[in-house]
Amino acid sequence: MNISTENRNGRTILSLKEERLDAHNSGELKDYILKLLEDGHTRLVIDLSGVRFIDSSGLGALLSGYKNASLRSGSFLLAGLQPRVQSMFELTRLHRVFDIYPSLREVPDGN
Amino acid sequence: MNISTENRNGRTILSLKEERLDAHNSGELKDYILKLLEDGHTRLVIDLSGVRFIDSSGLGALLSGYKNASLRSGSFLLAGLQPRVQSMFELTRLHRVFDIYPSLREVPDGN
Amino acid sequence: MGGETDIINVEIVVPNQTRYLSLIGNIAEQVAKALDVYTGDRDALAYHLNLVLTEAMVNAIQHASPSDANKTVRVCMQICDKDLRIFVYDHGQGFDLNAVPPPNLDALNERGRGIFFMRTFMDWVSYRKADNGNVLEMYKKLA
Amino acid sequence: MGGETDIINVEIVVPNQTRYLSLIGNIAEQVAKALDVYTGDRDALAYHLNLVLTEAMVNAIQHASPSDANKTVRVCMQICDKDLRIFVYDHGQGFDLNAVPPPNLDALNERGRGIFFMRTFMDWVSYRKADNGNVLEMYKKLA
Ligand SMILES: Nc1ncnc2c1ncn2[C@@H]1O[C@H](COP(=O)(O)OP(=O)(O)O)[C@@H](O)[C@H]1O
Ligand SMILES: Nc1ncnc2c1ncn2[C@@H]1O[C@H](COP(=O)(O)OP(=O)(O)O)[C@@H](O)[C@H]1O
Repeated sequence: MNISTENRNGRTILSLKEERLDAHNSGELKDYILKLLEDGHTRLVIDLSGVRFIDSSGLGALLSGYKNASLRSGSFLLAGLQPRVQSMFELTRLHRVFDIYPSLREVPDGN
Repeated sequence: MNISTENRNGRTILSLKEERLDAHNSGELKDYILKLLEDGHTRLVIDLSGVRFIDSSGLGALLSGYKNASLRSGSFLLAGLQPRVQSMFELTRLHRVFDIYPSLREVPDGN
Repeated sequence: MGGETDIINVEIVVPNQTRYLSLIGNIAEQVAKALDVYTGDRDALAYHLNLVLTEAMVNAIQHASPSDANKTVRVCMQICDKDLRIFVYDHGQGFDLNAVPPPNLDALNERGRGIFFMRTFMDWVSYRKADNGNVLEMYKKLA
Repeated sequence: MGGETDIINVEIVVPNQTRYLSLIGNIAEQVAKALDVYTGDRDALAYHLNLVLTEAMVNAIQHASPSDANKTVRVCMQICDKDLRIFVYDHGQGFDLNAVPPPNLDALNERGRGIFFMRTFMDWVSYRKADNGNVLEMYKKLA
């Protein structure tokens, strides 16, 4: 999976460079997030602006990241959801679970 | 077929607003060009910048326009060919027949 | 046009590997975008068909893989006038679709939303024995 | 992966109307883009498969339409490892493909480049009787 990672203002930003977040690459994303958390990066932001399609496995991988970050008293924010991706969160009520920001710019500093 | 027409600097510019120029819409383009020629618009430019796919019928419609414009001592220029469209002209040697300009900007005035 | 019936049939067989999900999903989007009969939002339909096919194919791969090598998944899309049917075949043990409850959306489970999506975006979903295996059928009226 | 053979099969039936050319062509592009086995330029391959399928389908519509209503065109794409085969079926009178000469490219004819494109972009093209009609078969080695 093509992910670019960057540390900025006290947060670790993961930008997904894939059009689809589905059962083909969600396992890899989940493992990648777990590894970051284990390495002590506990303030994560997932930039979904490049993702135009998400399936139930993609939502599952993000939920896994959210739960594991919470266990470590970290934070797990989402940014840049395209409208149809956003509507998948609403349908599953996950928009009430995640902190969702319109874009990376809106994400507050993590320090 | 979605075509926008504009008169500029002594030429009539037809911009094709279709991704494909194929057997489905080439007949319409051919008739459209003939009508313009009959109405006295004999200095035509076809802006192909929006076209990413052309088939043999599309090439045929452009050849029809070229031949009919020549019969009327007019001109028939092409502009803005995408690389793969350009290569179809080269394969059929039609790049030697048509006057082809990289973009509308390069087309000289028609006065 | 006129009194004619528009029939589109697409049948796809691919290795049962998740890397072919995008091919199946993208073909479903192309079909949705070609459906002139559909008066609703064709881009939304494209996403929804992409999604339900992705979910059904993932289930065929993950829950119903036979043990022999060179395994494939077969899916069909049929449009006859305003009736859209999608079939996803598997060769697993099968399961009772009607026994699958709606997911508890407050439980934050990582799994269990696939059939929910199918039921949400299609008019009905069924699962039964067919062709030496099983078939998941999804129907939608293209009103 | 490894010793496995990758098999993809796509079969499409649509009304024999030119407005379905883009659906067929777009599906061909999606298939080309999914062909991991192909080491060449996959975007070029996508254009070429789009083109040869478009040309073959236009011929089936324009030169080989039967008289009955509700007419359809059927096309198949088969990939087996590095062998790509495309089949386009028609129910017309048929013709002798080998008698079609290469076009005179200096003659500025408006027609007659379809088979030329098929022969250019595929490794071989054949046409024969099949299934109560005819089939145009195109083969390409995905080297
Ligand atoms: N094709 C299938 N064969 C066998 N069992 C299936 C099949 N599809 C779905 N199931 C069963 O239905 C359950 C619910 O499926 P789904 O809603 O897609 O969620 P998930 O696959 O994430 O568990 C699966 O966990 C599985 O037990
Ligand atoms: N499926 C077909 N059935 C009958 N004749 C065909 C078929 N395909 C091609 N032909 C014949 O071969 C000729 C050359 O085809 P082609 O190179 O595609 O050019 P065009 O269709 O523009 O004439 C056609 O004019 C037609 O006479």
